[in-house]
Amino acid sequence: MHLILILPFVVAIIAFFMPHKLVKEYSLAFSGAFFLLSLYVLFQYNPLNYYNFTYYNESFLAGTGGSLHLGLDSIGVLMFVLTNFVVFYVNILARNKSYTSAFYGCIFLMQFALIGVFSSLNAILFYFFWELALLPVYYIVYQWGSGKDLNKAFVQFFVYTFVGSLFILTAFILFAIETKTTSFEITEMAKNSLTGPTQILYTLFLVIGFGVKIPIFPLHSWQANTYRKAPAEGTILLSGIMLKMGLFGLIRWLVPFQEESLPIIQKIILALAIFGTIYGASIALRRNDMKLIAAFSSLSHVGLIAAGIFSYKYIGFQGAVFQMLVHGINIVGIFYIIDIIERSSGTRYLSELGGIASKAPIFSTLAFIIILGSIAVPLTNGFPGEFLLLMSVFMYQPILGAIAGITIILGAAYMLRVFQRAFMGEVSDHVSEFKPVSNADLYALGFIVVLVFLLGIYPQYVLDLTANGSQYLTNLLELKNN
Amino acid sequence: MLTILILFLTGLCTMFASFLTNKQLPKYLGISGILIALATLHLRLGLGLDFPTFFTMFPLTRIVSVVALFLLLVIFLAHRKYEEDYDWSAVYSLMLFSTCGVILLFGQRNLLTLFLGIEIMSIPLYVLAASKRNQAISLEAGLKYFILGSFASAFLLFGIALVYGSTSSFVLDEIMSIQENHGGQLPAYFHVGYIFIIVSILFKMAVAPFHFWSPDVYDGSPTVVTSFMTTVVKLGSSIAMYFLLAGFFKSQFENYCKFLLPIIAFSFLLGAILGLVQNNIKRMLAYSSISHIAFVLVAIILSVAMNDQGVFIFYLMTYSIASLLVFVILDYLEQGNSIFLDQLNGLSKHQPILALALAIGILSMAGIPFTGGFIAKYRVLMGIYQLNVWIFAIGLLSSAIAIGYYLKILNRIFFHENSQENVAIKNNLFVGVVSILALVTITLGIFPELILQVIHSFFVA
Amino acid sequence: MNLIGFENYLWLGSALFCIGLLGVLVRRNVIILLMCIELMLNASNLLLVVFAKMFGNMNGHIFVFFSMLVAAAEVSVGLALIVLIYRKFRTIDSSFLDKLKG
Amino acid sequence: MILAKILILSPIIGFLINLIGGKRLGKVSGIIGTAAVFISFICALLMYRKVLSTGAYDVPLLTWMHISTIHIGFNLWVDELSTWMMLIITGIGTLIHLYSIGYMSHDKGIGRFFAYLNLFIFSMLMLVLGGNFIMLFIGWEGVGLCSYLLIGFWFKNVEYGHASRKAFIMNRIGDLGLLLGIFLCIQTFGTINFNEINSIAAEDLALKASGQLGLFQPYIYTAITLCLFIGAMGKSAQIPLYTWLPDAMAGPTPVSALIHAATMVTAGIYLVVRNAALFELAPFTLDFILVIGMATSILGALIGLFQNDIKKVLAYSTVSQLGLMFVALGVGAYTSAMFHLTTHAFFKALLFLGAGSVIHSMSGEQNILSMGGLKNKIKLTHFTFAIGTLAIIGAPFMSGFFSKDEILEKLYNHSPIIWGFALTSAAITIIYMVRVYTLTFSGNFRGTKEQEDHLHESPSSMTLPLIILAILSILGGVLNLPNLIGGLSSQKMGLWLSKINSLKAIPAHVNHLSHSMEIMLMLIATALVIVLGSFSYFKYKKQRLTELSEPRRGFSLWGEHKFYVDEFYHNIFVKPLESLGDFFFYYIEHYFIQPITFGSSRIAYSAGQLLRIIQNGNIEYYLVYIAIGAVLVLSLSMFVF
Repeated sequence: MHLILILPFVVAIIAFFMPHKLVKEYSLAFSGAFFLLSLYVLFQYNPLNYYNFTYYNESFLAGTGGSLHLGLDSIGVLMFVLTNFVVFYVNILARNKSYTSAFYGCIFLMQFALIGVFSSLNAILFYFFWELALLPVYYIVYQWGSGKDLNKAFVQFFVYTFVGSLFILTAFILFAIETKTTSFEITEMAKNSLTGPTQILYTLFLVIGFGVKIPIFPLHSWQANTYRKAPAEGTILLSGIMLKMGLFGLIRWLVPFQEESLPIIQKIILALAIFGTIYGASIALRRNDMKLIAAFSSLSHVGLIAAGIFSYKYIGFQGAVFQMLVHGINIVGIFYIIDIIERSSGTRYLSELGGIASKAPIFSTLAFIIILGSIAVPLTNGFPGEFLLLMSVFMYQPILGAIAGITIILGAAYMLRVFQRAFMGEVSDHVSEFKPVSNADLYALGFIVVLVFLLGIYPQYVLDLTANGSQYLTNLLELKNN
Repeated sequence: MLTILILFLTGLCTMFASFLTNKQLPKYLGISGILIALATLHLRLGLGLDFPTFFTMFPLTRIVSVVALFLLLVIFLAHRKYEEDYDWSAVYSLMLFSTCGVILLFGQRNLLTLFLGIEIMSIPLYVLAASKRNQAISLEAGLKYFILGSFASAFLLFGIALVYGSTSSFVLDEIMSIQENHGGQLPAYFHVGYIFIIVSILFKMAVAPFHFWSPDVYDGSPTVVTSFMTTVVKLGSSIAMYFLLAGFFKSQFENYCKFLLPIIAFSFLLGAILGLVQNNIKRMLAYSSISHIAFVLVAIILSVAMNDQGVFIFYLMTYSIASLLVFVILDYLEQGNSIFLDQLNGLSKHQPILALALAIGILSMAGIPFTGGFIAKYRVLMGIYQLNVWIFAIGLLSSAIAIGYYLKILNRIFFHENSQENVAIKNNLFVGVVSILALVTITLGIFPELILQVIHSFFVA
Repeated sequence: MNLIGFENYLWLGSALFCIGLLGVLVRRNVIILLMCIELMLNASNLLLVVFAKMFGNMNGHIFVFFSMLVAAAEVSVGLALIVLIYRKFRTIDSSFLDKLKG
Repeated sequence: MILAKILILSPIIGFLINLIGGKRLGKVSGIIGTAAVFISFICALLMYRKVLSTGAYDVPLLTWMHISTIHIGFNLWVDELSTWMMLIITGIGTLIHLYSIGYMSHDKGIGRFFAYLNLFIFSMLMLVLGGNFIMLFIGWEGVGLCSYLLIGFWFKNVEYGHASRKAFIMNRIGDLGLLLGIFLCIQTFGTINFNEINSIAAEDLALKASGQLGLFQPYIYTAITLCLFIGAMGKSAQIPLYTWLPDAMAGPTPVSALIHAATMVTAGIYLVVRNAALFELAPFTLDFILVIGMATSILGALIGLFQNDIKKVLAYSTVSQLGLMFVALGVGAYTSAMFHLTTHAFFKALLFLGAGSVIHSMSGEQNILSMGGLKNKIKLTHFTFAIGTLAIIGAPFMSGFFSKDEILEKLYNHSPIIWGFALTSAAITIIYMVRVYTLTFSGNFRGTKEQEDHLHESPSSMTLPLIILAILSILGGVLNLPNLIGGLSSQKMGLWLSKINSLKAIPAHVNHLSHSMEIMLMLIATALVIVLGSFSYFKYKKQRLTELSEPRRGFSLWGEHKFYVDEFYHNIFVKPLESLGDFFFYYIEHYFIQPITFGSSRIAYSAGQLLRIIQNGNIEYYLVYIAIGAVLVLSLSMFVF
């Protein structure tokens, strides 16, 4: 495992010092290789034993309770694959632009950190990678970002996420001290758990800390500003995989340590998350900037995922993990589409778009299918996850389930609006000189489309994979509840 | 003691070397002196010059003096050339003298040593602060530092007198034993005495509300001097504080926390908030050093509480290295005697290595993981949580606010358009030293134990 | 000397210290400031000597030598600074030294 | 087994070929599409024979997912009901595909068109063949998607785009209801397989019949069935979710015929019949359905009375006919509803295709005011359209006559008042259908000159389906003749359908109507047809364009504006929602979310500015501060010690 972890780091270091001409192909090749490697790892994964590919070395971060303790559980391995997938796509997308080698270096550094996040079995190590993952994306977003008062948004994003991570750190410290746990190994931590007010604090801190990244409803202020200003690659990285860090964090570091599931907190968070779903969706109804719509749509999607996690049900976890994967794939697709449109028509504002379908039929078809995926039409990958999530919320509390269900209506509304405004209708003058979409882009989108159908028609493969993870969590909760 | 002696002699030599024609000679003399001193530390040469009731080479002493000498060495190596009439030889020798005082503090066993150490440390600093004779602000800084400093040392002396008056001894251990055996019948002015002593040391550490001199002095004095102040001098005063708390006042420890904690909280917030509004980076860092020194103070308390010097030594080490890194680079970039935010604009464009090193230094100060600063801060916070939750919260808050201004700097470095003419790096030695410092910072962040182990194995065990 | 009793010496010393302190706080002329600080130092010295006599050990006396030494050094440095300041600003009124602030 | 697979796969293959082939295929795509559906039709026939001989059977395809206990698989459940629906879908589907070859021949996107049609057939088959709710839901959303695609087929037109989006979103509302119903089923029964659910329900029915209290509380069934019915409302265009259907006429006419008349909109009926046992357990829901259905039926008919767009009229008549079917379901006359569904599929498809043919020959004109006197120009179309009209108004011995009559009978059996209402809607239907017919075909031509010159009969590929459908609309009644004509065994379809699990459970309604009474009812209906038919025929025969197009007043004006329901919805639901979004974006985001970050930073900053004053650079102040600090610390310590 440590080799898998260290590989991107090495690549990153090399990429930093590469001439700008070569670096593009170099990084594309390597990210592709990593993607294949990750698939290989996925197939090597053995669901029978919980953590695979474990590695332990205590000299790392010694003296802080930290250690280099790596390992992938079934949820982690999925996220690991997703990471490589997203990075691969970022590289594909970056082909069309001229970036310095620092950019690619950052991307691989980020990949390194993300893999660390998803594979670290030690709280401090997790925090370490968590912060490390943020730095490159700050750099990418604001080095190559655009738009006015970029710096303001940068400061907001940085400070906000940093404060969020401080909350996480606090939670860990609190846990360690209150439970007299000497080590931060997850295996040790899972043994003993908090009770009473301290647990409420722990939960709140983690929810705030991860909630900033997810983002759960009131904590999302950075999201729209950042997405709007970031380059497409940055946005893809943020929405495709960084959001998943937060959700993954909840699953990995919050759920197992719950002594008794907290009714009040749980209800509040669920309510917030679901409100966020509706909130994001209803905002997305009328916006003009495609990126903004995508941002708020992902706010609403992840809200639903968070709600699913906090319903503390097997199906909830299953759905959440599945949806994390799927949302990762689809949102990449959507931002990819937005970027193509922006590149070939020079705008991403719906008011200036229209009639792309008659200019680029194949592209439009692919785009439409990906949009279908994101509005959870059956037989596309969006459906199983949302089905499970909604069901689990519904089982937890029918009214909330019904309210959450509204999102499938609103989702359809705004997504189809986007499609109609951008692709249908008369050809607008921005679109009239629509540059033809390159084959490579079409293939890239095509692959996503294949995934959309594959996961939609046969989700069971993934669900089987994550079954033991979710089962483990459920058992833990039941075990602790009685 | 031998180390001090060597440094003193080196100081003399460098001072007289200024009469010679060779301009570089004093520097080399100074460097070689420091190296010899390190060598004596390495070879454990004592020559029986240790006086148990005055000065002893504790392991702690050895470690911190190695660190201090290393820092001094870096300062000597990496400073920028100032204009012609700047008397470097004097500066070198004064720094060496002041370092003698610092090392004297490292090994103190006795209030006399404390007093002498403080004074030997400070008096050269007054001169150093004013060493840019033709610059108004430099002189002003010198005078301010002088008056306030001597005011503080008057307090120190008075305090010592009172303590002596109540215990009839200057030796820390004796005073401690007296206090423990019959603390009851000690006269009231004993307490007044040691409050005065503490206050004066707090002044030297520049803990709020005794910090007022530090922003002005840091700002006014030449950057090379500032870098010396924030690193070596801070080490000295903090260690003095540690000895006071650990040795002198051990038995009354809890009571001390009671009135030290408010002070700490105050400096946390003040340092963070006031730093936020600065445009002058030296000032900003002065304020940041206030909140950092508050962290150090907490670390000291913790170390005393849990008999483990590791925490605060580590903090001091990481902080002083990081700030030295930053100041050395600022010294290189500054124009005139002070450096403002917009002078950093677009640094990453034309001097990537420097920018990266500076960023690492800043990040370490901010306490971002993979830099030493994180580990240090994290350990301290972990401790404070057990000590007092509110201080813990305030500490977190302060570091959250402080991010704001560290970020300003990073922001300038990376995301602003280059506004000034590019200063190409001529000095390879400089770059080398800077990158070494950066590497050290990162190593501290990833393998925290490593460096201390190395020092320990070379100079102590 | 014993006729007078140590307490009185203590009071004297403290009084001197306080006078010096007040002087420092109220005056603006830098030289006066310096003198007041000297006064504070000497008050402490006096106390030290008194205590030394009281306990009958030499530590206090030795300390006083050292502190006088230090005080002398300080004064010399201080006066040098003041001279420089005067050359630059043509005044030694401390309230004019407020370039550095904020 | 294999038959079912072919049946499902052949449309999807056709879809793929047409999608990938796209423009390259040109006309050929039409052939391919038709062939694909025709193959399915053959399979359907064969499966019908199989079912006839061996009874219902299950075709598992693959596992979709299994959540801890619940196993959800793609499995097709082939029984009497599904074969029946299959036959209708594929049969009429084939005809309409055939028709479309001619109709769409001038369109560039013909390949796309047939691709969508095939996809629709596929989804519809999924819907009716699905052995569990998920399969049904997949088909359910699939057909919704296809109708979205086909309504917005001419995507250049923004209006059409709006119509299609409206259709999809309204369906989505229904789908949400269905989804919640599914969740409830899982929660209650722990399964979503129709057979298991039906058997549980049957058991419960038996228990309740025998006076014991059943397995589950009634309110559970009510909740489930209400949720399911909301789904049905969405698909089958019942109040309040009916407004999308008339707008859906934006799509090409064959689409209207296939999706919005014959097949998709009847999915709601299918859903109810499929779970009849559940509905039987929830009397409240049945009454609810009855009311809704009746209201829809009358409202649709009323609006239809005042429309001038030929397709709009047909659309509203569809709405009202569906309402009628739901009324039948409401009184538990499931087979009658299915019967009317079937005949309605025949004649409504016929009418739409006829209308299409008219529009085709009128080169795109849809307003009946500018038609007239076409009976001599396009004879065949006129003839078939007339048959369709007769069938829908229920002229004696047409298919519509029998099916409608059976329903009316059952209603009368239930309560005469309801019968009265139903009769009213039937009466209005007669009036406006005859009106349409008359205005279109008789009288003299009111269109422009070039339209008149351009008039021509449609190609044979279009007329052939018309003829076939016409025959079906005439003879459709044979499927399920009332007892008093064909004797007991004559209700073939009723007997056939009553074999399915959901209906098996339900005790047969005893028919206490005497034969004379039945004859009475038939006569009344017939009389109604003759009187009102001739009335509206002669009313509209002689009218000139001027008096037709004079502005309406009062009630009829309301009718022309569809009673302003669309505007109502827009102001009550759409606008508030959108403005809510704006409110969130411009206010909550701006004044609540952003301040969380920027506001706090501003606070810190201003605090800094404040504290800055202290550091005024003046030594004596500093000295004072330090002295004060020392004193503070001293006093603090005095407290301590």
